[in-house]
Amino acid sequence: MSFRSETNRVAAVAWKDLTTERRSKANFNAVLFLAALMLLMFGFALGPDAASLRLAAAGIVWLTIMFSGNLAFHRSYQVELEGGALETLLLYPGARSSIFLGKLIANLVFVLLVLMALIPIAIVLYDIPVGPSIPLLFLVIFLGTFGFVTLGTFYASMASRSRAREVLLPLLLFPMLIPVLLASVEATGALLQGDPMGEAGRWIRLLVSFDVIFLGASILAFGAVIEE
Amino acid sequence: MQELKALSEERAPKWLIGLTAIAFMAVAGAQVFGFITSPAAEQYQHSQKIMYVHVPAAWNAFLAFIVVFWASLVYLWKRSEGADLLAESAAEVGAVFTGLTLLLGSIWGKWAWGVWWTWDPRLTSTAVLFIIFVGYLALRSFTEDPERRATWSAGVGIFGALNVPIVYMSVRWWRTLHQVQSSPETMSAEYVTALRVNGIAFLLLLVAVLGWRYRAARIQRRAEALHEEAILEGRQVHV
Amino acid sequence: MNKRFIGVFGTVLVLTGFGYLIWGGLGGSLVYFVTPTELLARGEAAYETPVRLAGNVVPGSVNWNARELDLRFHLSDGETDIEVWSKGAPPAMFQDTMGVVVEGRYNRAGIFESSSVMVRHSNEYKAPPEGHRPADTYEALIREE
Amino acid sequence: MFETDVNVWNYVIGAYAVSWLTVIGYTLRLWVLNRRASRFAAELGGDV
Repeated sequence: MSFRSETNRVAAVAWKDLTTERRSKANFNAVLFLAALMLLMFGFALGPDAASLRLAAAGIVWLTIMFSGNLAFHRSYQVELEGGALETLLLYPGARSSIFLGKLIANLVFVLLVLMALIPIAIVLYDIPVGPSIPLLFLVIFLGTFGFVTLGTFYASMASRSRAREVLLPLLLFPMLIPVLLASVEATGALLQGDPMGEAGRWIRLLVSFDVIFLGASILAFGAVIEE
Repeated sequence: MQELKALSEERAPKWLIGLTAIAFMAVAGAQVFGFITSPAAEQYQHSQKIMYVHVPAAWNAFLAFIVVFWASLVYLWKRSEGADLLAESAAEVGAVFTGLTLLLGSIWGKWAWGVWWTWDPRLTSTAVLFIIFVGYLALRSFTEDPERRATWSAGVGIFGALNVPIVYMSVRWWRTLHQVQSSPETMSAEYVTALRVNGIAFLLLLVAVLGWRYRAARIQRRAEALHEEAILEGRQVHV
Repeated sequence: MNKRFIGVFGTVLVLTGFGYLIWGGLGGSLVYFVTPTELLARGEAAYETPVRLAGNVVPGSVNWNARELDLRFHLSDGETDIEVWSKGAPPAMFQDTMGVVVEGRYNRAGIFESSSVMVRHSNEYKAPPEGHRPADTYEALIREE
Repeated sequence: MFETDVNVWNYVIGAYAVSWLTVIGYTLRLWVLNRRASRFAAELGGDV
């Protein structure tokens, strides 16, 4: 197995997942709608005080994406489980982690697309000041989503094949996500306020190290976990 | 069905019964020892004695999770049923001791700091560790197939145990409300001795409860396996 | 691109990540509280934002009105001194020179309005001076009652 | 320094009580688990 053919496998899995998604679109719309709804609900729950809403905005947006993104991960395995296609996929030669990486990329694209649609809504609803730190904000959004999607893809490979998967995935996923959530929220919050303490850089570096650890551990464990 | 009958009548090993009795007496004795030998500390007064249960409970929790980590690795490597059962037992015992640590820390915190709970990195990371292993136990209870359950929970167990060093070092890496670990240099000799005695007593207790938990899991699993065997062989089975 | 490569690759990623986390000087990121000097260094951003402030109680600065549960004291990190106002009884270990963490906001008048006062003590546990037996404390306890 | 009504012994006794309750409670659970496992084996063996 050459490096080249593995890259092809990764691309093929990602492409297949994204095509399935593009053809139906139902999932994308549902997740986006739920996320937008949650943004509204948080707004109502926290009351009409614009200043406190703005302070809480970073945390709300990240929580919203994590709760609604949860739904996306099941779909990633669901279709294959129903058709029995996962077994066939596993029978092909080559590394198991290529399947993981392919699914990771597909989920990453999916969640990032949801975010791209969601962020303008959040900016309007919470009156978020968009300052000069936009490139860095995009970096934080990417890194935070990457950590979230890595762990989500990994845990969903187990949870979606068990009973009570709706409960099990968040139960396994959210505690492990807390470091990522914390670093993302702090970095976003600091950048939105113009980074008065110069602490955003440290949070971003922390986020990078979490992403690297989770990616490495998922690659290591996926091969063992996906086996029947 | 002879095996199943023998299994159901199996007696608990003598060493385990003995160890349990000794552990309980040791814990009671160590606590009495701590109360007699430790004077009220400056500032802390007698609240310092909470340390003799809080700290050993935390040590036990860490040790139990290290056992989970090790047993999970062994399972993924050797695929031995015993390792899986040990990981299951240690995860439950570890979760119990983590819960106890949090409760006792909360009582101490209310007296010494003035709050039951605060969002300090040490407290938060300990709570996260607790939730991760509650999730681990939920995963086990929601998955029926023994091999699949063992593989999955080994993965989750290894991931979860990666948090143990983070929790332990959190007071040194980050600015926290929780004080850093005490050492013989920062404690008077009588407190060091009493803490060590209590720690050893709790360690005995840890081994004893692990032993009992493992025994229950082993009998349960063995009975399931024997039963399945009997069905496959087409023997008459009463259910 | 076989199993061994993936094993090595994954392990290297995990170890790099942990190594960076431990030795990369990221310790400053997770800050539970700020010191008075750090708070004032924020300039305009210091005011009217929820924050945790930590320092030592300046000796002799404590003003405690037990009837109205009103507590006022100065908090210092050795360089900067901030006045704190709080409502409610302080924890049992609150006293002069003790480390404390207060939650609240720094207002325009230069007063830190706190909603909660927590004691941050050290890891030192010292026995009382020589000649004081543990039994004395218990006897004293019984005599008091 | 303050005339607070908090008695440190309440906290100490509370902490030790919580410890013992947890330990005894968990021991009881272990006892039940062991008994249940033996019963389970007996039931499967047709010896109820």
